[in-house]
Amino acid sequence: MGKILIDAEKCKGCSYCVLSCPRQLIAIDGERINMLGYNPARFNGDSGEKCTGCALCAEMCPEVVIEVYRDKKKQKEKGGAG
Amino acid sequence: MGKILIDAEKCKGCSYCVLSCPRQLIAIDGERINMLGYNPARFNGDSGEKCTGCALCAEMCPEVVIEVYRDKKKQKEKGGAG
Amino acid sequence: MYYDVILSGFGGQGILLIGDLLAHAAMLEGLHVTWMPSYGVEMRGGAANCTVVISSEKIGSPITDEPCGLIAMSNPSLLKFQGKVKKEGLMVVNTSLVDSQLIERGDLGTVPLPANEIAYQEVGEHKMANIVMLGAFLAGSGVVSMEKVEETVDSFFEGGKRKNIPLMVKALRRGFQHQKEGMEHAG
Amino acid sequence: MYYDVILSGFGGQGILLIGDLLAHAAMLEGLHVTWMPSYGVEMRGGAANCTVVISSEKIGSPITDEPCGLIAMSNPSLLKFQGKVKKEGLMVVNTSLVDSQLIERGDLGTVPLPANEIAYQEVGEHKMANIVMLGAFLAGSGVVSMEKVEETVDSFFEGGKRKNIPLMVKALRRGFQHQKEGMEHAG
Amino acid sequence: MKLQKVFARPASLAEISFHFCPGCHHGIVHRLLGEAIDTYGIREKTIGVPGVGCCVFLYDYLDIDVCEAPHGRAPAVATGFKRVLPRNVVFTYQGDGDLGAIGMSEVVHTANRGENITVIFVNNGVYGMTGGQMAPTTLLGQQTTTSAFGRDFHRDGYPIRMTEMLATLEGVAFAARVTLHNAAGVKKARKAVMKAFEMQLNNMGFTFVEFISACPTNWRLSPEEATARIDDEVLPYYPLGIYKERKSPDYL
Amino acid sequence: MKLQKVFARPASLAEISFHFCPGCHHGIVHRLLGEAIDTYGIREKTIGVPGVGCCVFLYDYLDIDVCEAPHGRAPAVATGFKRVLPRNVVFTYQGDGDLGAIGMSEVVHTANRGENITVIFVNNGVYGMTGGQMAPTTLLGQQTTTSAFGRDFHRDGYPIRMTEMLATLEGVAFAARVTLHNAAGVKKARKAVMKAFEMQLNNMGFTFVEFISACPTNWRLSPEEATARIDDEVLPYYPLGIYKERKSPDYL
Amino acid sequence: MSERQMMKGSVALAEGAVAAGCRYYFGYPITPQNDIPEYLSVRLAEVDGVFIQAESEIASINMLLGAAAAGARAMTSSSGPGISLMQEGLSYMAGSELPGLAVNITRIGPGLGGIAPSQGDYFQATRGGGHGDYHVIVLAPNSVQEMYDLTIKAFELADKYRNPALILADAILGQMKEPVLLHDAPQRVPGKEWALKGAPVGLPTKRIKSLYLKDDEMEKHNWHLFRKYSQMREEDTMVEADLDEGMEVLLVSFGSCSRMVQSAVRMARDRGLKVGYIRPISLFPFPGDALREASEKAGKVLTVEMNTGQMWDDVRLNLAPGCSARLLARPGGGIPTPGQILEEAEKMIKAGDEVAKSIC
Amino acid sequence: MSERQMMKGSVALAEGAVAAGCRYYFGYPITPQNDIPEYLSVRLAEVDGVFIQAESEIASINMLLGAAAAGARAMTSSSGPGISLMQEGLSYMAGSELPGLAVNITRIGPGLGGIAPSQGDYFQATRGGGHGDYHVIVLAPNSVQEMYDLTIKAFELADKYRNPALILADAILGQMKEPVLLHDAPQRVPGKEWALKGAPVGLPTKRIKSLYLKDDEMEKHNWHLFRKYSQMREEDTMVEADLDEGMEVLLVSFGSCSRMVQSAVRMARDRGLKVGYIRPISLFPFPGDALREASEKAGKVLTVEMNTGQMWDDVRLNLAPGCSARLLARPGGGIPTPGQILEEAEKMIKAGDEVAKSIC
Ligand SMILES: Cc1ncc(C[n+]2csc(CCOP(=O)(O)OP(=O)(O)O)c2C)c(N)n1
Ligand SMILES: Cc1ncc(C[n+]2csc(CCOP(=O)(O)OP(=O)(O)O)c2C)c(N)n1
Ligand code: SF4
Ligand code: SF4
Ligand code: SF4
Ligand code: SF4
Ligand code: SF4
Ligand code: SF4
Ligand SMILES: [Mg+2]
Ligand SMILES: [Mg+2]
Repeated sequence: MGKILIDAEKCKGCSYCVLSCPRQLIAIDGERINMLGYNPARFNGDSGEKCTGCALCAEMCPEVVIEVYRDKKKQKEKGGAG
Repeated sequence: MGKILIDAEKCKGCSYCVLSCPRQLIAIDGERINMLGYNPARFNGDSGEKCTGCALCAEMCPEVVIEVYRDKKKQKEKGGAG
Repeated sequence: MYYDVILSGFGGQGILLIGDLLAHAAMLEGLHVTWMPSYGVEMRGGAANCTVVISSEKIGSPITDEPCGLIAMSNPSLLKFQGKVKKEGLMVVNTSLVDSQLIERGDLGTVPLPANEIAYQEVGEHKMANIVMLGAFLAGSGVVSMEKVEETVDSFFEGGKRKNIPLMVKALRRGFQHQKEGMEHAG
Repeated sequence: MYYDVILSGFGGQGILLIGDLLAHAAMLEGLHVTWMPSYGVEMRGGAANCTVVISSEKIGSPITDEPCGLIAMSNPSLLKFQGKVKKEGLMVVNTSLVDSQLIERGDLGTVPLPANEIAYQEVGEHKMANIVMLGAFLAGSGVVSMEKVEETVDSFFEGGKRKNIPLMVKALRRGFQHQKEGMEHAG
Repeated sequence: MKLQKVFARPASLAEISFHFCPGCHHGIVHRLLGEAIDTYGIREKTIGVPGVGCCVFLYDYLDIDVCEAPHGRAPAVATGFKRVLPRNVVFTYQGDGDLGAIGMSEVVHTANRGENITVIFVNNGVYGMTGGQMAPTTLLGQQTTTSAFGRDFHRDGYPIRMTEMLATLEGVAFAARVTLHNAAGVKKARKAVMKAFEMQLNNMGFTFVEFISACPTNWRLSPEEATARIDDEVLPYYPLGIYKERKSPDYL
Repeated sequence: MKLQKVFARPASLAEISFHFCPGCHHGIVHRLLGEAIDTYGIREKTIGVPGVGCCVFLYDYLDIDVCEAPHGRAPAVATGFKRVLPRNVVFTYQGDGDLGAIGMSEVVHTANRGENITVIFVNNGVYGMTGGQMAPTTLLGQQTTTSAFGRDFHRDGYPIRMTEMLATLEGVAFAARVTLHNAAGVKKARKAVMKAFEMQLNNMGFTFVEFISACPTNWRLSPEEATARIDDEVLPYYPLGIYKERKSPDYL
Repeated sequence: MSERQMMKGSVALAEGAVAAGCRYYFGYPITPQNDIPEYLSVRLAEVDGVFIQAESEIASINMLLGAAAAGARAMTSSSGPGISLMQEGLSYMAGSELPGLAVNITRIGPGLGGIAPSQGDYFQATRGGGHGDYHVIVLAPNSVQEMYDLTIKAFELADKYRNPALILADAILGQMKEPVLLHDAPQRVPGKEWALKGAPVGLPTKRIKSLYLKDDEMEKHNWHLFRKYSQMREEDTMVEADLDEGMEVLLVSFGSCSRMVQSAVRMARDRGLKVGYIRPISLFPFPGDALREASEKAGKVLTVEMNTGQMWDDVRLNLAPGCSARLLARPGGGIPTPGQILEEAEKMIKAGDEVAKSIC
Repeated sequence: MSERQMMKGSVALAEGAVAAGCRYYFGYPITPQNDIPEYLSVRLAEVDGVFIQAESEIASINMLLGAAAAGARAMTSSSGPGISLMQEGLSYMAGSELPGLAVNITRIGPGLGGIAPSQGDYFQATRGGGHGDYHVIVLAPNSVQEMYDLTIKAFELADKYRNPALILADAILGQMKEPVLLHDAPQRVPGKEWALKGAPVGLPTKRIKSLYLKDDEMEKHNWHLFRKYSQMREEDTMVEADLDEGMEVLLVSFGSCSRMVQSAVRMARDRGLKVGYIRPISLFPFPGDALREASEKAGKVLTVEMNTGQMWDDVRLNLAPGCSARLLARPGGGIPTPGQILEEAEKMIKAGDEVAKSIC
């Protein structure tokens, strides 16, 4: 019902998104080093339907590099900036 | 039982002593002008026995120009600087 | 034409006001003029004095070491300034408040003026002593005409204070007259 | 004798430390020496570099526009400094982190040194890449003797950090040897 | 299933990377400001006055008019703006060194004047930008580069609770402390920012939001450890909540 | 009947007349300080740090070591003294302009540090020395030379209650507001001064006494009218009392 | 308004500000300049302006910074110690290129000093008492009329150069009354496209700042400021001169002190002495060329100051080669009397040509 | 202690303070001088001293004032904007005749500027950025060793004259490391009978103040201070010179900039050019006599500064008559390279004798 896009090149690997996702759909990618010199976060939820689009990860991202997409009908519940 | 001495030459005539004496023993001397250019306060209690030496007048004197004398036996009640 | 005068006394005697009136009148005469109060310390009370310089030319220094005239309304001010007055200058002393024995300068055209008594008895308002002094000064110095000063008094005050104008004019004139008489007497 | 070298890379790579060790060793050699870090902006992260000047005479400028040597441990630092190195100067480049294709100066005695691999594989500790680089620089420049640097390493660290000394000496020597070999190879 | 974008960078937040360290909460505060500006549609009339600290580059990130203030003086600068442009929205953005130490007098008096501005106060318990020295808000016992043996009240005094202190002043319309270390906290923080701007738009007077924030770099902790420290050590001393609100729509 | 002197000038108060205006309460504060110094026998180790205001000539009146401080900075200067001479008694003496306006930061931080000094704060609601301008403590509606139409909170903010605000700080050991406009008030004021000095002697930390005082000259009232105004207008806004006391011997 | 009025210097200055379109005052009381805020607290209300009594001089200067950045003509005023506290803010204003007016009705320093007239703040005013390479435009009136006129001028120059300006005067000029002619037509405040007022849709947002971190940016910025100061020196020095054909000595002084010098000049000429007089009105930019020319003609220069010798530096830096120079200095509230000045001038006329750098 | 140690300039300065018996530090963080407080926060604890991180620079300088008045050797340190905020306090200290040390590890100004090396605070330091007639003793090290030595010297001079002293250095000197030789014997702090410590029974109580209100008192006090400054000029100027027989140009510079000049001198001599070099170490008192003599020999003088020309005033005020002078200035973090300096020096050697006051 939802998904997120992480701009991995601008991610600083702080792991706040990892910590805040209630479904554990995000992980730090230890293999990759981005232009800024950090191991970026990676969204692991693409395959399944697990991501609710709750945007808790995005709320916590200090670099504001997570975009959240959600099923249209659920959208109204969400306040904030969308 | 008590009396006060006012150093009238240094008095500024503010009348605080006048206002604070419970026995109305002090007055501003409208006739006299002292060196500083003020009408000083005058103690009117010398004749009688009215002054209790309570020192309320002295407490209030901003110029610290009132000395208070009191009957010895009453002295202990008084705190302060004596 | 150049004239400078020190006006001095206690705070509250209206010294600065008569300096102001004098300066204003000089301006109305079309003369150059400066009015300079003493810059006191940052505290209350004490002495008050000001210097007025009047000239037909542009004025340099607004203060003076050797004034042509002195108006003295207290003992300390007399003591402080009488030694400085120019030879044969003018000294107007309010003997209601100043000890006549302190007057030492014999060379000056000094008229002892009991300004408080004059104000009280002849003008009917003891607060006008300063104006009496100014009137006397005008008579003695001739630096500004009586008319201009009266004109000034009339234009200077607004509102409620205007009711005192007639008394002020009276005070000015009484002072003027006393001085004139005193000088004739002395002359 | 005069030698100046710029050591540069990312913050956290131990650039300032190897500059410090080099400067310290030069002092122990009885030489004049200055160590000058770059004064960064008031913020975190980013580049780190320092300049070490070693001389038998009193040193004037502690910074340099045209260094005799360069130690480069990141792409940006190579790009920033390689153009400045003196003709026929020395350049030690950590090719584990720097793109070899960026090396443009053919006139320099440059040995591409995979310092991270050397540190990991030959020293057994990947954090020693900076020390490997220093060893290589010593071999290339000859500006301070290996003994003095080893002496420095021994006197520099206190407490818990002393346990790394043997590894450091090993790293120094491995770097030294690689550079020597590389240069012979090239020569 | 048609997915729609429900969360993205606010329009008034420029498309460049912050200079902040990994895990620094300053980024979240910037975003919340961008959201509030977008929500109220006030980009055209908002003026930001950052203090000096890690927030000093605010002008690079928020696409609004920005004026630099000397360290600690942002509330005075903002006062100058607001008195000239009473219909604009003016906010300051200050660290705990900036606001709680050198800028104490300015913020107290601006609050007391009831100046109709919003003060954004980022309390990370250290002087971030200058390398982690002790701040007025540093906790007792906390080690910093100038309190190597831990903050000691005999020498260094006590951590100041700015929100509580300012809330005692008549001029303050709104004073709240929020946190950024978890998503629930961030949501409340957003509401506080919105409220403060709304009250400014309604001319209600001085509004103040304190953000409990992490400075992982100078705490010498990973972002994850920093998050834990906020729960364990920081919040017990700095309780969250609204300390003053002139009218009280219950929203937190 | 043998009469004995029961009240006289304290020994540490010099035998010269104050420069204060008639009815100014600064004189009473000076006397109370002299009494406290005499009572505790600490003339030899007391250092006074007056701010700038009508109290600036403290050095002429109290026979103790005195150091002038720049306007508002007495608490910082006193801190310097106290850190060098921890066994001496150090007090500042400040007006409401000095302490509440320009010196806000210094007094808040000195209090917050729990600096073991005593601050004597004379609140007369105006800038006395400079001619009666509005002070941070001026009451709403009060006319001064810079608030000719009366203090208006939209422009000028609210009167600050310093004692209440400082009492919120952990570092403060004692904070009290007393008055001088009647003899009962003066007696309580004396006790507060004694208490503050005693606590300093016992190393209990920052002690603060605020004195509600009259400035008849700049209030443009006679001393008698000024006395009445304190009862009618000043005390309702500035309630008397002990706002903080680390241990609580009930003495007021 | 077109009649002469007796007016205090401080009030004339305040009226000048109002005439210049200044509608914002931020300040903290200090003697001897309280007439300015006291007067403006009422006067600004009449013209819908804003008067704020700030909590300190630091707040004052930074409120001024904000108001200036918002595009308003605004001012503050203080005296010695308060002006010292404004140095950081003035440096920021110069660095951020913000116009605005600060008035210093000086006291005696250093420290708390006293409130008598003094010129001890000349260095602070002209050298920039704050940090960094900058200058403040400094104008020094010597009459009540100039307190009015130069205040208007200061606002104009501040806007022309986007640089703070300062009026340097003292207790004499602040407290004395003289007849003043007020202008009939109040000034139009220029539009300031650089000011921050919020950015209308479609227009870029703006920044006002003094922080430049990238390589060379700050050096460029410093040279940019330097060029402005050079331009000021070329276009906007102000000087009053009263030179005498064949003058034997040139008297230099500024501000209230020049009034004593003017009296001395009159006395000297009455005695048949040939003396010239020159008065820098703009202390920064300093009218060096005018001084150089005048000093060339006179050969001898007597500087008179109410301090221990501060403008003295600028005078010596701008003398024609070979001139001899002397300083008559009276600090700490001492006022050189016309008699004293005359005496020194006579001494110089009699003396030889040697460079006499002595301080009397 | 008698071995050479590699040490940062800021740390050497801090060690110098400790060696001088300074046991009290009051300061507020600011880049690029944070090494000083950070180091002293630990070091002073070792010697039973007191380190206080003040809430501001204003509090710092006033804590210093109090500690100095209590008779202690004490210090503060900061950079540009913070030093600007201390100007009122420094003026009070000078006015109250209190010794103490302030350190300025400069940034670029005006405003927030940047933290690269710069010498833009020369005017502020040497002219007294605060109000009134006063000066601060200013010493300008150019090596890490001098960061140590001159700090000790600054405390000595401050006590000798009862006047605040200032060390003027920059990011280069603060951050660089060089070998330093620390003194073996720490200094004895002199007794100060004027200090306030409470008055023992029988002895009169004391006052420390700068307020003088009675007639003439303040003028007398100002002349008293002036005499101290004159005495400093006579007894305590410090200068380093490396003159060359028959030199054709004299290079003048101070602080870190002089290191570049030293390199240029070496380069020039390598090329057979005859150049001299002189470095004022005490910026106030300025070593005018030494400069005059040296400039007389050289005839041409090239001043090199990392600002737009500030010491340039003092140089021109102290040249031998007829010298030609030129300024090589780089403000805003620009550092004149030895090559640039050499080029300018060569130009001057080739040029004629005309006074070339141009700024390059
Ligand atoms: C007058 C002045 N003093 C000191 C500084 C140095 N300085 C810059 S930022 C800062 C403190 C930063 O701490 P804080 O305000 O808590 O912000 P943070 O970086 O932690 O977000 C200091 C002391 C300065 N720029 N100006
Ligand atoms: C830096 C500075 N700013 C301003 C002043 C002027 N000044 C002297 S005393 C004073 C205020 C006096 O008021 P307060 O502190 O309330 O004392 P009071 O005279 O009323 O007892 C002011 C503003 C100063 N001396 N120094
Ligand atoms: S939107 Fe919610 S569920 Fe989806 S990744 Fe983010 S936190 Fe996890
Ligand atoms: S929160 Fe943002 S910056 Fe941090 S790891 Fe996740 S995507 Fe990266
Ligand atoms: S001591 Fe008491 S009774 Fe006697 S005069 Fe004074 S107030 Fe009155
Ligand atoms: S209280 Fe003191 S000063 Fe006032 S009238 Fe009485 S004696 Fe005089
Ligand atoms: S230093 Fe601290 S506050 Fe500054 S950017 Fe880094 S984490 Fe954030
Ligand atoms: S002005 Fe006010 S505070 Fe000052 S002495 Fe007079 S009455 Fe007291
Ligand atoms: Mg912080
Ligand atoms: Mg007051």
